[in-house]
Amino acid sequence: MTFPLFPEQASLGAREVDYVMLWLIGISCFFLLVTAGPIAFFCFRYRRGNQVNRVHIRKGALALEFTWTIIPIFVALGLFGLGASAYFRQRHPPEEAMELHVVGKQWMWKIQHPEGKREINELHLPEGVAVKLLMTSEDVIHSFFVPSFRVKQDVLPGRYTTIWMVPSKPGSYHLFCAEFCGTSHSRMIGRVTIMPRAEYQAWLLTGEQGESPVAAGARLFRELGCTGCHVGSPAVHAPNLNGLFGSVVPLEGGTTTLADERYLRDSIMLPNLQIVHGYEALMPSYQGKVSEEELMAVITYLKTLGSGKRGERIGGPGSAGAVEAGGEAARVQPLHLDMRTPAPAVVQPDGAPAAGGPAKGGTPP
Amino acid sequence: MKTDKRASIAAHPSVVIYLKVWGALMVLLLLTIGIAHFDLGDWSVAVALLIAGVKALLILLFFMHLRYDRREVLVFAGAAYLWLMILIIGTLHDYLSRNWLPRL
Amino acid sequence: MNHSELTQPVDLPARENDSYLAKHTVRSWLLTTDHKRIAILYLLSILFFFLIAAIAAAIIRIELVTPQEDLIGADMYNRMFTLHGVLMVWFFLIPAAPTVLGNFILPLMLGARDVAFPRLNLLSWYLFITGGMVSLYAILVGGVDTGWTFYTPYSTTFTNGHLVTMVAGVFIAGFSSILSGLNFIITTHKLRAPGLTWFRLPLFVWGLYATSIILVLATPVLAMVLVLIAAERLWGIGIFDPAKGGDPVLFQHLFWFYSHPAVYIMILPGMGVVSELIPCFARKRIFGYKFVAAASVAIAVFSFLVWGHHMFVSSQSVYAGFMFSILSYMVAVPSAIKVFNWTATLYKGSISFDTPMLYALGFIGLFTMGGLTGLFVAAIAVDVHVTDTYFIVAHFHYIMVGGMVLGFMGGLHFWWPKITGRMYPEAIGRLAALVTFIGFNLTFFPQFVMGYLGMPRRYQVYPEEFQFYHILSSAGASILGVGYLLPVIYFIWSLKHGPRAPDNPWSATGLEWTTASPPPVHNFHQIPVVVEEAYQYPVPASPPLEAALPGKSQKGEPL
Amino acid sequence: MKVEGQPLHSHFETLQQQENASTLGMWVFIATEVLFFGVIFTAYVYLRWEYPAAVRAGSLHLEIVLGSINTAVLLTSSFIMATAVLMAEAGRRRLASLLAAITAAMGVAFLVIKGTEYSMVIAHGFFPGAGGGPVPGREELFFWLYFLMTGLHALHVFIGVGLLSGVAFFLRRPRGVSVNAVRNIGLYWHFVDLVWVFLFPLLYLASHR
Repeated sequence: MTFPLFPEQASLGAREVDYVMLWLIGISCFFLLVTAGPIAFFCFRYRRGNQVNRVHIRKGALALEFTWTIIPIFVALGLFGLGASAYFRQRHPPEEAMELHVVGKQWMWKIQHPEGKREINELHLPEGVAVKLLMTSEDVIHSFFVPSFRVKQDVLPGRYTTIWMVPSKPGSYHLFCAEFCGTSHSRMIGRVTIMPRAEYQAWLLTGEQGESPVAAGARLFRELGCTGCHVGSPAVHAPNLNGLFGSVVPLEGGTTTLADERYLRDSIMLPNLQIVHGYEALMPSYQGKVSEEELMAVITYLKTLGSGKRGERIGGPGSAGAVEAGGEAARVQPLHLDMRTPAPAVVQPDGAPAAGGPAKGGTPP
Repeated sequence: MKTDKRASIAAHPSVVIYLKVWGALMVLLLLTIGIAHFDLGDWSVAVALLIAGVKALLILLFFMHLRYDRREVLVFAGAAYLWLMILIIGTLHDYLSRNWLPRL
Repeated sequence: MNHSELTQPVDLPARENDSYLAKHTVRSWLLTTDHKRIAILYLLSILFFFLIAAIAAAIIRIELVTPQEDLIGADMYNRMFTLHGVLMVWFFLIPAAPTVLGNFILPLMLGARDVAFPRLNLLSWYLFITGGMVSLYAILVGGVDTGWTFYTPYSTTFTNGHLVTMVAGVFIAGFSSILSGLNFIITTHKLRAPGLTWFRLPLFVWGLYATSIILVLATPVLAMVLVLIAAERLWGIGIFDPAKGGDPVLFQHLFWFYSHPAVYIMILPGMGVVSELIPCFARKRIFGYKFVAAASVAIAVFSFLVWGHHMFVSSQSVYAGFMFSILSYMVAVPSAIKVFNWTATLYKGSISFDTPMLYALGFIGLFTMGGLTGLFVAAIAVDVHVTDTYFIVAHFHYIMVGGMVLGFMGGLHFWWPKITGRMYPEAIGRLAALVTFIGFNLTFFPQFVMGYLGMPRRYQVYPEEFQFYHILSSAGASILGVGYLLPVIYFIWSLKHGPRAPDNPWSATGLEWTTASPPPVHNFHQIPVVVEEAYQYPVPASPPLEAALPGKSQKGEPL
Repeated sequence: MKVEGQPLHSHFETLQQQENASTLGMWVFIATEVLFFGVIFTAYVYLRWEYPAAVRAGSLHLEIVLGSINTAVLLTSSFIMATAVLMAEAGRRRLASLLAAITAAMGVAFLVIKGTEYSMVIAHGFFPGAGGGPVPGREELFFWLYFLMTGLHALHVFIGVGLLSGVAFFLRRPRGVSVNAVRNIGLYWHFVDLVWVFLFPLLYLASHR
């Protein structure tokens, strides 16, 4: 019966977190030594009745107080730096990571692969491939937690949250729900299985082939009647959706917003919430007509629309040409392995949005 | 017992001062309503709160005797609004900085 | 009692009938405005709630011995840990030290006859009892299964528990905290004895003052958040419901704005007690008085800036995470300063290991462990891994049980002679302290290891590999249970059979030791005048003098 | 040692110390009220940041005229209350009682105007649960906040009116109420007015007319 102190390191990120953890354990042992040590010694040496020299001239102790205020401050800043830098890398998925969709529902995880395969409480991943999970919840707040990846992220209803990792060690690991979500919170668990890439490709072909999200998105795009207005019909005046994702959309009233997953979701479910500049509020709301999975499929399909160049809007009257996004998202080589240097896809934060007024919506971290 | 050095009875407001303060408050009220008719975009909130702040200060200093009371009362009153600012700014700075991440 | 009886000085201090415990009519207890009697009323009521919450903890620990569900059902398990959380936080940890030790000792330490607003003090107790009864009713008719944090949207739309009744109970009890905090602030400002300037105040008073600042400024926010949850659950207003434009994270912001300062409400009085015990039992002046006092107030103020570290994984923005992480590290520095100053106080002291001193040393050890693991969870990368796991459960139990409960027990033992006029049995007291220390560590240290291995919080059914740690923890819990029971037994025993306590059994400094034990109804026959610094323990001149001191600590005559 | 209308409690040494203590205590209570209202203001700030359009649209439906009159009523009542406290301190208890009664009357006037305003807003169909407005939920949330904020404030005005009428009645009797209590109730009334000073622009003037 082995007693591991650390769970297995099944992803590249896990090593970094354990590195920070070791630093913290070291510094804590140092501080414990600096306090418990002297206390034990003083208690032994200066116990009452022990004949020992107790003459103590009370001189000012400002220097001592100063040292044990400044040193903890610097140690604290160092620890902050360690923790924050690892966290910052953890929250920046590379551009071309393989995107899976996760929907948390009361007491189960529904996962869909880009190739269409669906799983419940099971997650099969290829080894060495950067994977990004786009997650939402159908009811309460859950939290996607894989101890071996040292990764956890709350899954909120009505919003998209993402995590990413690079699985590195084949094997089978735990998947937990970490945010209390009701009666069977402790049964909302699953297995994450990491397989070598070849084995993963073979696994994809076994079992029933689900429709890939992009194909399902295209199908729904037609069935729900989106093509009626958005595909260049002269009769209806609707914004062009090519290259929409990632661009900055000018809104009614002079403000602009970033077209990310949340904007796409809000535009489908609550079209009158943010009306594009130069258009009327004609679009019907699809609230309740579209399930979370179908919504994710349509959004994935919308992302593939457009001429493949990000940040540049074609057409769309009155949008005064493409409003250049904060920074051009450079291309990145497909399978990025080394976590140490973040993928060049990392763009400086947009900072102030392109046009005046507060940019709202925008991608959740 | 602890002697209170600065008796608060010495500098005492009079009805005349109160009348002037009341007049100022009425003028500021009219100003607030007037300003609302112009569209200053995002600045309309800032201006409205500024005027409300001035009105609040007038009430606090004169009607609530802060100007004539001992310093510790001033600290207690100030602390309340400082903590309110901590609550509002602490919550808002999370919503403000949610869009600063580069696009996924 | 009318005024004439008070003003002329009472000449001969008749010991027996003069004590505040003299009258025993029901009316004298239930309508008392004497801060000492209200402290005892609070002591009995918090013990009652502590008992219920401890039973819930025992049931949870027994259930967790096996990885599958056998003792109680999943829903009952959720209600158990919610009950344990709500009752412990709002009906034991937050009220205990301020209202029991604070109410009794603060006026005595300040040389005052009572708190600033005695009737408000009694109202505070009645609000506490009413809130307690409403919460108890909510538990008896079915309880709540959302956890003590009431996270939305589960608490507002999906739970079928009696949330609104429980929230109403906590709402009422919140006002009891506000009134106590208000009372202590005004008493400290206005009712100090002549000559007792701010920097001559005992450090327990500083600790209470800092606690009262938090009590007064944080609890109203909790009250309003609870109103918002109840409103959302009853009328569906949608401020926390994403479908209607609300945001569950907004609830978490407002809830933790109160709940993090609340954990400092729990620990600051404990720190104050330790700052009293260490100098007394080491016979040495506190090291760096001004720094320890300033650290208390600094903790109180800083504690309001750091609440976001509870929400690193709740889709809070990355930059807000950085801001809260830095501020969380800064709030740890004053606590470190306090621990260093206690350590320095022991240097060249004459240390005797009476029961209060054992609890104080236990406090320093366990609070340092809890504080250091606080550094772990402030580093965002590690917190992402350990939040909502047993690492967090162990961290806050080290602070709450290792810190607050040990501090409270130390204070209770230290002032027991003053409160009841009786001495507790010393030998069994030390035994209980050791049993509590051992039981506590065996219960909660394995949870650190289990937490980092990934054992999630609030799980009734868990994977087999964690069972070993759960068995250790449950074994420790039973020892801890014994550690808690022993003091209750020998305190009750000491009421009848304990030896009579002299006015100053520990020959400690502080105005509370200058009056009789138990003190007369109006605390002091003449209001004392303070002329010197706090903790004037005489500097031991040279070794030969030490020899004259009797070995045992039971010194009758003051040093 | 009883001063006229001012019993000295047993544990205070001087009357001055007791008055300072109660004033300080009142200010601490006002601090808790500031934070109690602060939570709802934070919720308003959140809504205004996330959905400014809904707040602007909602604000257009409010009765700005009645709101302005109410603000004027409260500011004036604050002035009269301040004068009442002045008179009580100067010992002219009957005049102070009269002024306190006027303040209470203005408080009632405020509540009446607020009642008519509520009925008009509800008559226009903009009450919570009506689901009005282009975007389901957002504007309705504005109205929930509007009713919660002004409702909580109206409750405080109602309590204030009760206290003020009590003060007006007991000031007539020689040892009815201490000057200290009048000063504290004055502080409370000014605080209630202070909250409305912030409520009015944020709710009623959120959008330009």
